[in-house]
Amino acid sequence: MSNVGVQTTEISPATIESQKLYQSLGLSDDEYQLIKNEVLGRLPNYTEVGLFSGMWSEHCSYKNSKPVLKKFFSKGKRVVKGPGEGAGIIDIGNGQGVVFKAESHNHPSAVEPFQGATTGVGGILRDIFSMGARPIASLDSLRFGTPRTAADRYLISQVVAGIAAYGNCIGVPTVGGDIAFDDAYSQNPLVNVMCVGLMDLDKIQVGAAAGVGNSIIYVGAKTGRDGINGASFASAQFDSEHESQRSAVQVGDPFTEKLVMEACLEISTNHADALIGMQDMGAAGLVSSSAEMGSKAGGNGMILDLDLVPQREADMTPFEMMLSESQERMLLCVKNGYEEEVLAVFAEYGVEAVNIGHVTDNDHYQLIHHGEIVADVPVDALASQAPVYHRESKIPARIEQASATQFVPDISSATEVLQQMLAQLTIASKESLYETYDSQVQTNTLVKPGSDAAVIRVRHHDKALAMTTDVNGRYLYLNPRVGGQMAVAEAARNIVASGALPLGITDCLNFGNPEKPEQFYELDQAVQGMSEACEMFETAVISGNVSLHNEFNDVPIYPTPMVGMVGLIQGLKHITTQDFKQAGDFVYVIGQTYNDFNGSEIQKMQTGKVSGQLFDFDLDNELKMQNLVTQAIQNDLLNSAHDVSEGGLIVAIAEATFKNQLGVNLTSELTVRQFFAETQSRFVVSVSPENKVAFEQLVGDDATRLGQVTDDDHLHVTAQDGAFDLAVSQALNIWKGALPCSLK
Amino acid sequence: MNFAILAFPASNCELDAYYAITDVFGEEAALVSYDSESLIDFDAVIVPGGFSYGDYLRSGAIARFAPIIPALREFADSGKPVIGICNGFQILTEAGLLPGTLQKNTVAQFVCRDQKLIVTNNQTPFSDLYDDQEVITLPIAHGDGNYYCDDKTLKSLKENNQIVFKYQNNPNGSLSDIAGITNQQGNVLGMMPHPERAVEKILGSDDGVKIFTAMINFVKEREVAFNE
Amino acid sequence: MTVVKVFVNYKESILNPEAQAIQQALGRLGYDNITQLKVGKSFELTFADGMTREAIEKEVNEISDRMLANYNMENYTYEISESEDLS
Amino acid sequence: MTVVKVFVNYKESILNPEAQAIQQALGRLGYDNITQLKVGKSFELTFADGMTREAIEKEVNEISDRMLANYNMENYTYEISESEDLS
Ligand SMILES: Nc1ncnc2c1ncn2[C@@H]1O[C@H](COP(=O)(O)OP(=O)(O)O)[C@@H](O)[C@H]1O
Ligand SMILES: [Mg+2]
Repeated sequence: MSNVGVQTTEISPATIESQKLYQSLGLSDDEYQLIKNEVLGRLPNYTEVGLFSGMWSEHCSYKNSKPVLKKFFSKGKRVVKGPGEGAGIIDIGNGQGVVFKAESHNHPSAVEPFQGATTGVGGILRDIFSMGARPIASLDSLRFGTPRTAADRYLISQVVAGIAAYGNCIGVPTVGGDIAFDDAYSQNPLVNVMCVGLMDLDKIQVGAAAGVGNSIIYVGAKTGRDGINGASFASAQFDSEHESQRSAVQVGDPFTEKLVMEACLEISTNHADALIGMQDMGAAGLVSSSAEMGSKAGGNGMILDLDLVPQREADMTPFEMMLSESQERMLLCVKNGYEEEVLAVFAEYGVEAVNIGHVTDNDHYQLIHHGEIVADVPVDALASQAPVYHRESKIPARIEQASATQFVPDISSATEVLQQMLAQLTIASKESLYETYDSQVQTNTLVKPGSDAAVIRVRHHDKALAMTTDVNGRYLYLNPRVGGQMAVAEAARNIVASGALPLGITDCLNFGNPEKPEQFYELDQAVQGMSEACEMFETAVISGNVSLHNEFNDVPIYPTPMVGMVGLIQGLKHITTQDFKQAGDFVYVIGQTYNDFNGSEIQKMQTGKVSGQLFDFDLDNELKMQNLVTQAIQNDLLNSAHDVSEGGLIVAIAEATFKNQLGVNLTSELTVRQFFAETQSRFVVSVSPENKVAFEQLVGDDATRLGQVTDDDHLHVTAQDGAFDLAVSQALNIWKGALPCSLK
Repeated sequence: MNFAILAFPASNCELDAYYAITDVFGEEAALVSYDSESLIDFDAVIVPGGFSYGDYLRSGAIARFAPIIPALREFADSGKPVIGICNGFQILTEAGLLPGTLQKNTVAQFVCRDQKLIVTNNQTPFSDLYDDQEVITLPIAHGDGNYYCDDKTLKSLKENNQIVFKYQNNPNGSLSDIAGITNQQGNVLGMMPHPERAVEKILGSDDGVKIFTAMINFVKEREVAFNE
Repeated sequence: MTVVKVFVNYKESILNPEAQAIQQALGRLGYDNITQLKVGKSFELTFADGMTREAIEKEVNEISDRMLANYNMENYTYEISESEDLS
Repeated sequence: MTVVKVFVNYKESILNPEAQAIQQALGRLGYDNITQLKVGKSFELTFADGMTREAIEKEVNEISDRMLANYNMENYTYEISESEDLS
C-alpha cells in the first residue's frame, strides 16, 4: 500500500502530522499514531485521515460504549436478529417479524431544530427498510427545558413540526412517544425517534457486501457538502464555541425517501435473488455504509470510483464525498450480472442509482478519484478495529452523599395541589403536539396516541403490536442503576396495560461525557440496571443507539436512556386502554403505595429540583404485578388498565376519567400525600360489576378496591386525611390547556 | 364493480383505500399508476390522500400534470363517480375538476383528529345514504385543508347545492366551513376528511361506510339503467 | 445564459394565513411599525443559451400560468436578465 | 410610506428538494431548456411613515435575521422603495 496518490491541492500527510490537524477531526494523538504505525505503516493522507475520523467516531465505532453495551441482555427465543444490524428483528409468529430501532438526533436538532428532527426520522426509517421491513409506525421521545423564551418555544415547535413534516409525508403514522420538560435539557434537548417495521421473515436483508466481483450500487439523493464530519460532530461536546459548525445542516426530503423506500422494498421482496446486501448511509455516509458492509462480509475489500458518485455540487473532494451526510441515500451490494435488473427498478421509481464499484478479492478498501487511487486502507481497520476504551467509573458525590430521607410534600389543599400537578408540563396532555402527527395513515392504528401504549394491528391476522417509549431521567439522576430498571419496567407496564406481552426493547442511551468518570458511571450503571430489568421481563435488547457528550458548558443532561418497547397482542379482543368505560364499574389500584417522593414530580414542583436517595424498587414484585394485569386481561376481567407513573395515583385516576368524561367516587386508606407518591409497580384498573368476584379472587391482597366510576362530572376521592374534589371537566381543561398555553 | 385507485409518487393512502374497498366492501380494486393513460376498465375512481410529489410548490400542483390526468378528466366527463380524498381533493382542484383551492390551515399546522361534519347535501351519489343535516365523525389529517374560492364561485357552489360536507367546528379556516364539494354534475366529490379511515368500528368510527356504499349502489343502478 | 426571476404573489383579495401569522409574531416581538406584510414565492430560472428572448418569455408565461402560480389566488410578474456564464 | 422587499434564498450548498421536484416536473413537461431552478421566498413589508431610512434598514436586518430567514440555511437580500400611499 505505498502508491497512494495525494492530490496536489490537498494538505500533505506530513503537514497533517506535524500540525496535528487530525485533532480537529476528532482523532486523538494515540489514535493517529495507531493508524500511522500499526494500521498503515505510513503516513495517512488527508482522505484517509477523514475516513478514520468518521469511522472511529463514537457514533460509528461505539469506542466508549462497546464494553458497556456488551452487558445488555440480548437473547431470547423469539429474537431473530439482535444488535449489530440496521435494526433488530423479533419473531411474532405466522412467519412474520417485527423490526425496530431508535435513533437520537440531539445535536443536529439543537443546531437546526426542524431539519434536525426531519433527518432523524428519515434516518431511522432507512434503518428499518434496509432490513427489508415496511415501516408501520414511528414514536418520538423528546426532552426540552421548560419553555420560557421565544427561542425555547421556537425550538420545541420546530422539532415537532419537523417530525410531523417527515412522518406525515412519507405515510408512516407517528403513534406515540413521550415528552418531558426539565431544565436539565434546556441547552441540550433530546430528540429520539423510534421506528417499527413489519416483515416476512423469509425476506430478511443484511448489510453485507460479499462475493468477489459483485457490484456496489449507490442509490438515492445526490451527494452534497452537507453534514460533512457530522459523525464526529455528533460525538463532540456541544458548547457555545461550536456555533461555526452550523454549516453542517442537512435537509430532509421525505418525497425522495418515499420513492427510495418503495423501490428498496420492491427489490427486497421481488428481486431478492439479485441482492447480496443493503444498508442505509447514515453517520459518516458513504464510508461507513460501504466499509461496514465489507467488514461484515468477513473483511471483504472493495474498490469504489468516486467520479461515478452522483454529486450535487461541483469540485467535491474525496474527503467530502466519503463523509458527506446527505440524506435519503442507500448502498446496495448486487450480484454480478443482476445490475441491470436492479437499476431498472430504481429507474421505474424515478430514483437515481449508479454502479460505483465492486467487491475485490483482498481486504483493501480502495477509492479512485480522477483515475488515481486516493485511499487504500484495510477494510476491517476502518469498520471493526477501532480502539475500544474502558473508561474509568466513579460514583458522583451527589449520589454517594444523598440523604436517605424521603421528601415530604407540603399539602394544605389536596384539590389545589392536584390542579397544580395537572398543569405541570411533564404531566399535562401532549395532544396539541401529537395531533400534528398523522397517527392513522395505513389504517391500522387501533389505539391512537393518548393511552399507555399505541396499538397497531397486523392486518389480516388476529393480532396487534403495542409500542411505547419511556424513561424518567430524574430517577436516573438520583440512581442510574435503579432508574435504568425503572425505565424498562415503566415501558413494560405500559405494554402490559394495553393487553400485550412485552417482546423486546430498543434504546437510545443519551448520556454525558464518557471521559469523565462520574458521567461514565451513570452510563455503566444505567445499562446494568436496564439489563437486569430486561432479563426479568424477558425483553431482549435488539437494537439501539448511543448519544454521548450531551452536555453544555460542562453540565451534563440527566442520564436519559430512552427505552422503546414493543409487545404482542394475541387476539384483538384483549386490547385494553386506560380510560374508564362505564359508570358503575369498580375501580382498583393494583400494587402497594409507599411514601416515595425523592425524584418525583411533586418534589420537583415544590422544591424546583430533585434530590435525595431514589426510593426502592423491587423487580420481582414488578413482574408479579404485571403478570396479574396480564392474567386479568386474558380472563376478560378488565374494562380499563392504566399504569401509575409521574404524578402518582391521583394523576393516573384523573387521566382515566378524561376521554369518556366519567366521574369517580373513591375512598382510600392512603394519605393525601401518598396519592402523589411515585411508587412503581402499580396500575389503576376498572372492572364491571359482573366480574368483581372473579377479579378479586384473582388478585387477592395485591389490589385494593377504591370505589366506582360514576356518570357525573365529578372527581371525588376521599383520602385518609383529606379529599380531592374537582369537576372532571375542569381537571380536563387544566390538563389539556397547560402545554398549548406555555407554547403560545 | 371495479375501483381504480390512483397512485402518484408519494401518495400514501392508496393502500388504505384499497383495503377498504376489497376487505370491507368486498369489491374489486386496482392501484393505477400516475403514468398510465387509461381508466377504461373501471367503474369508479378514488384519488387518495398523501403528499404527491412531496406537496412541493403547492399540494397537488405537480400531480395534476401526470399522464393519468387526461384519462381522469374523460372518466369524470362520462358521469362515473370520482372521489378525491385529502391530497386527492387538492389534486382535483389543481387539475380544474373542482373549483377553488386548498390553502394552508389557518393554524399553520397539520391537524390529525376526529372531526364532526354536517351532511349538507344528501342528494349526491356519495351522500344519499345519510340523512339531511346528519352529523357524522370522520378523521381529518391535513396541513392544507383551508378551502378558498372567490365570491362568485362560492355563490354558484351554494346555488347548485355542491357543498356536501361542512365542518362543525372549523379546524382549518375553510371558507363557509366547507369540508367537501362536488362538481356541477355531482359525480366528482372532493373532501378533506378521510372516509376510508372510518370504515371499521375497530378503527374508531365507521361513519365513512355510507360514502362507499352509496358509490357502489350508484354504479350498480347506473349499470342496470344502462342495460335496460 | 438568461436568468428569469418569477415572483408569485397572492391576489389582493386573498387572506394569506402565513402572512398573517408572521405579522402577528412580529407584532409580539415589538415590530409594530409594519403596517402590511405580504408573503410570496420567487423562482429563478436559468435558461441555456440559444433561445430568443421571445421564446423565453413565451415559455416563462406558460410555465407560470400552468404551474408556478395558481390562478385562483395568485398573480405573477417576472424580470429577465442576460448574464455572462460565470461558471 | 416605505416598502421593503426581502428575498430569502437557500444557501448554495443546501439541498432544496422543492426546487429539484419542480425542475424535474418541468423537464417531464418538455421544458428542458431550464438548466437551473431556484425557489425562494419573498416578503413585502410596508412601514408606516416617520421612520428614517436607517431605522428601517436596521429593523429589516433584524427581522430577517431573527425570523424571515433561517441563518443555518438561508441568505437574504432586500430592496427599499419609497412609495406614495395609494390606498
Ligand atoms: N412526542 C409524542 N409523540 C406522540 N405521542 C406522544 C408523545 N408524547 C406523548 N405522547 C402520547 O401521549 C400519551 C401519554 O404519554 P405519557 O404521559 O408519556 O404516557 P405514560 O406515562 O403512560 O408513558 C401516550 O399515548 C403517548 O404515546
Ligand atoms: Mg402510562
